[in-house]
Amino acid sequence: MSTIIEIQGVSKSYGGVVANEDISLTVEKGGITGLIGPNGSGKTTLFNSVVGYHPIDAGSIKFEDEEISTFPVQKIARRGLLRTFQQTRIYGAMNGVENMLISLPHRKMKFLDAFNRNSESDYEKADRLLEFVGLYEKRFLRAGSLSFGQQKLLEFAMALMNEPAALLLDEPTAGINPTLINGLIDRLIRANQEFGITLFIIEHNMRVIMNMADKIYCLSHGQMLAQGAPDDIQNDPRVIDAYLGAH
Amino acid sequence: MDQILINLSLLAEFPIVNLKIILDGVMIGALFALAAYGLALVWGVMNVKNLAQGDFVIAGGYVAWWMTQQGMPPLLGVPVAFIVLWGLGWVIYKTVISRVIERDLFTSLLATFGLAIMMAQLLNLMFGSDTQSVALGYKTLYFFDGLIDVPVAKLIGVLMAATLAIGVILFMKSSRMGQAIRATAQDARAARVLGIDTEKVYAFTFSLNAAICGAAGAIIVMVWIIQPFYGITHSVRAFVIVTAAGLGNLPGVIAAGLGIGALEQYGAHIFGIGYQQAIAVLLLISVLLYRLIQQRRLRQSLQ
Amino acid sequence: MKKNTVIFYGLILAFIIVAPFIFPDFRTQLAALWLMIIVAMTWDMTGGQMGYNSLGNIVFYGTGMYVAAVVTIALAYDVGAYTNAFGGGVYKFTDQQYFLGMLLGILGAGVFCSIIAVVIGFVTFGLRGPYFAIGTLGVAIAAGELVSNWEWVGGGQGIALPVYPGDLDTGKVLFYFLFAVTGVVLFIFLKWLYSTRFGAAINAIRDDEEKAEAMGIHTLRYKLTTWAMSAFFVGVVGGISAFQLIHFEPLETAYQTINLGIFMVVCVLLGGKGTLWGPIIGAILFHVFKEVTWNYFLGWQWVALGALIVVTVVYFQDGVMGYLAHRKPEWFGVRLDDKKAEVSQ
Amino acid sequence: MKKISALTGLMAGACMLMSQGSVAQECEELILGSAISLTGKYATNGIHAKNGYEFAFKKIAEHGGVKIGDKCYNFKAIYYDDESKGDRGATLAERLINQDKVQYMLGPYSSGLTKAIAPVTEKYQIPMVEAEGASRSLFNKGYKYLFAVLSTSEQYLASAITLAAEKAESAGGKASDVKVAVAVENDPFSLDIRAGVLEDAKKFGMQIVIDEQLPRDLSDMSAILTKAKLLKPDVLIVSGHSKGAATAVRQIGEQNLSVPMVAMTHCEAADVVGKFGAAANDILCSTQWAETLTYSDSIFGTAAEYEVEFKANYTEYEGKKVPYQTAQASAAVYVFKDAFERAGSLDKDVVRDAIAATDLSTFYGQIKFSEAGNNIAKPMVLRQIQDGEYNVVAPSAFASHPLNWPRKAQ
Repeated sequence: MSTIIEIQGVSKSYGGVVANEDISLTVEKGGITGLIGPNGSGKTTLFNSVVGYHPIDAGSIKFEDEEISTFPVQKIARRGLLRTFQQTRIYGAMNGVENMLISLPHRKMKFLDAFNRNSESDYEKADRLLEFVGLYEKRFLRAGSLSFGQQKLLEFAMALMNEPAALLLDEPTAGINPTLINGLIDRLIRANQEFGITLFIIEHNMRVIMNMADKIYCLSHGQMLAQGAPDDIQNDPRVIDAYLGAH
Repeated sequence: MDQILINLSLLAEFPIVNLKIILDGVMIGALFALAAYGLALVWGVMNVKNLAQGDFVIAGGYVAWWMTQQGMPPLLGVPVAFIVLWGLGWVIYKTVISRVIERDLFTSLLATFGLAIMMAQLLNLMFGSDTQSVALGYKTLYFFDGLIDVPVAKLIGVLMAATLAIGVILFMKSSRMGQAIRATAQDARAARVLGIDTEKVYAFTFSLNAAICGAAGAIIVMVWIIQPFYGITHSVRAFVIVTAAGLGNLPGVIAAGLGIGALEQYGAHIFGIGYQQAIAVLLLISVLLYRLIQQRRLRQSLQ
Repeated sequence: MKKNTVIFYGLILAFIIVAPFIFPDFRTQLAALWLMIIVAMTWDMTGGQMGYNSLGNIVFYGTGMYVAAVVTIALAYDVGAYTNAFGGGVYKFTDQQYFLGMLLGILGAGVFCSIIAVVIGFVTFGLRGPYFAIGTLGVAIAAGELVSNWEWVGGGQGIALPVYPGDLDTGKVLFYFLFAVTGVVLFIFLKWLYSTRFGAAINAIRDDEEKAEAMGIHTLRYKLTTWAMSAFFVGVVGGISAFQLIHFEPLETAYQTINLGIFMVVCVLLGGKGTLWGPIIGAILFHVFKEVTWNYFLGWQWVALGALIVVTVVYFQDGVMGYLAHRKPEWFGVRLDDKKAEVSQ
Repeated sequence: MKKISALTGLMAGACMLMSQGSVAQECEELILGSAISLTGKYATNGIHAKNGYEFAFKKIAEHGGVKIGDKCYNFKAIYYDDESKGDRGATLAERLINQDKVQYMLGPYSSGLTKAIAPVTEKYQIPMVEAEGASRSLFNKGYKYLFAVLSTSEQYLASAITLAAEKAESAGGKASDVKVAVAVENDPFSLDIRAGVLEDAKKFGMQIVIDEQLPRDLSDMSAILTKAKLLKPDVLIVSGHSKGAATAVRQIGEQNLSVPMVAMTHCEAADVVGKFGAAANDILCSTQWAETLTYSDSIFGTAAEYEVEFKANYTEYEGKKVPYQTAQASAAVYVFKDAFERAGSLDKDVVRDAIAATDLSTFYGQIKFSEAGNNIAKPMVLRQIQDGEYNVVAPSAFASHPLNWPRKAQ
């Protein structure tokens, strides 16, 4: 498998506080890569650096062999690198279907296509994906009236609608009813396998990430602590230390 | 074009004129800075962008002017305008501003725009559309063959502006209310949790802003002229200064105020005073642009 | 349902066509009402549908007026000499020059304003929220000041167009229908536009621009296109106004920032932001309010107007349509069964 | 003392009203229309003009009204507020004509507004006698229904240039050595004044050293005055309505600027003497009319009597000068009365022809219209502020006092 995201020596500090220091990692195309670490270890900062929410102090970030560390958010998104948020961001005033239709992959359309109405196949695709995440029944409700977990699922469906090459998920299971988590894991894996979307996931829940990822990176205090296959990480004393020590 | 070159060559030929321009600009800029400081205060503390700022200034000017019409000493107009505008600010806060604080920002912008229209028109109905001014009758000091003139009235105005500014700064630093205001500006919700009555803080801040503007207006009527419809120009200037200096940065506001005063005077000298207002708004746009480019570098937008 | 819609629009269209003949004395005012409706609808394109509250759209109105005037004059004479000769000399225009000038001038105004919108927008759309409002307000004020210092187009003297060559009544009917046709075309255009993906995209920008960016929507392109389309129509009505007013000057008539420039915003707020009918209803209400106060509160009308703005903004910000949407959500196709859905879950 | 005279004036007025009352009641109403600035930047002067109209209506009613054939009429006006805005003025003119069916119009205030309204009245062929629009660009369009009782604006300050040339020559210099500085507002009226000044200066071959335009919301012109200090012009021309006059007088005083001749408009309206006292000394002010002039007519009496009576009716003018804007507004109404009576008809076209043939002596001066509609019979007057008094110094036929020249910094 080839590398899709390549992070080389990235550092980022906020007014003296070092959030990321000399981080290097790679995300393999078509795989599921995990990013773990205790609270405040710099995971979300790294995500934000990748998708363009702030400039980095040093290092390089490459997506499909293109340097993206100076690009603004939308330019990166148009390359097919998408993210979801820890706090969901959906269009609360619109219903589920409308949310889905807005998420059509604009990067694959010509600008003039915007002056068309959505085609039958667009609607079908929206319905199919809503069905996929289990929101088909609620597709005509105002998205803002959905529960937090449902909103997260909707956001995930929207991301799939966008047909990204790679998807960065920031704690997809946080705030979700534990009974639904297995279903979500299943869907994430299916998304990866059926749609061929590379996943790069921040996750707190060790059990979840160990079940999915084929490679895991662990951050602590802004530095790369460990990396490897799930089993290696699980048994790495430094990781266990970091998690216990941080609490 | 020729005219511009001639004006530039005048500056080179008589270097002392530069001093005069800067001096004039700084004296006027001090008054701009006062109104701008009030704006920075309400903007920072309650996130209200007050477009009626200039109209508070003009209203203060009319209070002072009216007092002298009644035979009272002109300098008394400054404290009286301060008090009267305090009351007006409080009334406006209770009736309008308190209802737009939590709303989106455009709401406060438009609501205060409506207020600005109303105030200008009421002043027009009350005092007429003529330009008014108060002559203090003080001497003017002359330097360098009379090329530089410093009217004592302007000096007094600048001194009063400085006194007021220092007073406000000390108040914000040391008094309980000042601390409450600063706490609210940082995080209104946290301040509320800590038992600060933010509603009271807001009312106080907005009244204080109106009062500062009123005092500035009372000074302006002694050194310049006022007219009911001049408010918008003062508002634009206040926005230029605050946008340039950023919020909660009092030395910055003062510096920007003085600088913009001087820049406007230079612009008036070089391009002609017909472009004065155009220069003020072009400065605003340039400042926004500069901030925008700054933000771009941070991969952010200006909001 | 379908049939009712057809009848509804048919009746409205019929009224639009016969109105100037039923109320011949009110033709000019009806034209003014159309102007208000059109600028309100165009303002809503960016302000209501896209969430970019511009206080500077008047810049397109003023520029439209000047473009129309300059094009018409330039077809027959040297513009500089024409404006310069305000102190002497009488310029005549043939019918052909007048009507050709009108056609090219009005269309040219629209096209030119679209271009201007793209150029200005390139800069101002980097600004968000109140900064955008203040920035555009600055642009409008600056434009008026600069034009008023530009002698080639007459500077502070303003500029005068030839008077309509035909007889008076046909002239008034002509101007009424120029506005009305523009308005109807704009309505149909917007009804279509808001039903496309484009409409959904600009709504997305309004609701959460960061999310839209994160989903890869080329936001700047949408913003520029929306503003350019809005500017086209404002420019066109500016051009029509120029011919209707004959003589106009830069600061009070063309770039009337705190007049029409703010009225259009108030109309939209009054009627309801981000709806198709809101700006129209708002413009009608506003126009009636304005005419009534201008008639009965002589001297106080601006106070009343300021009060209307404050009250609308503070107490009635969702406007008529927002109020209805709140009271009768089913009229707007919103599913009411939220509660039921949650219970059944 | 003042109180008593005002009281007797009032009583006299009341008696007159009572004695005329019975006659007045039999008269029918004759409606004139006017869009006038009651709000906005021209509001003060708009109200001056409106008062002038109203005062004239009253005086004419007292003198038996307008007699057309064997009927008598009293003037009554429908006013709308144009907010000092051209497009509003044009709309209101249409409304007056279409909805209120007004057949005769009185003018608005300012050249700009008149410019906006004139195309409308022309379109509908409604005669308009205006008293406040002086721009000569109003009178080169071939308008047939527009008449102005006042002198056109390029004459306002052009006489100051002639005066400067005379003074330069009498002092042994040449007229072409005179340096002129011009600072006028960027509006039709003031730009016209500038055109007149530049034209005359060119005739004498004078050098224009400063030629700048003032912004509409002027409050500081020190940049221009500083330039004047460096370039030392012999004449400084300022025109920018009241705010221009107030700002100029204040800052000329502050900056201690000594230019031998300073001429401006709107000194009276800005009350520069009352506000700035000695700083206003020796400034030249142009005026359409002065109460010291020797004009008179049968309705208003002499210019001085007009002043006294007007003040008795409008007590808010107590202690001030009656502005010429008021006097010329009254004169415009007088022109209508005269024309109606000569026409002997209410037909607007007959009345229009009668207006065109006007040759009338009034308290405001002689009124006779050119083909183009402007008054060519009345000269502009230049007054100088001498120790707080406005004294006529030019043209020489009217001069009551000699010119103080050169002006010293006060």
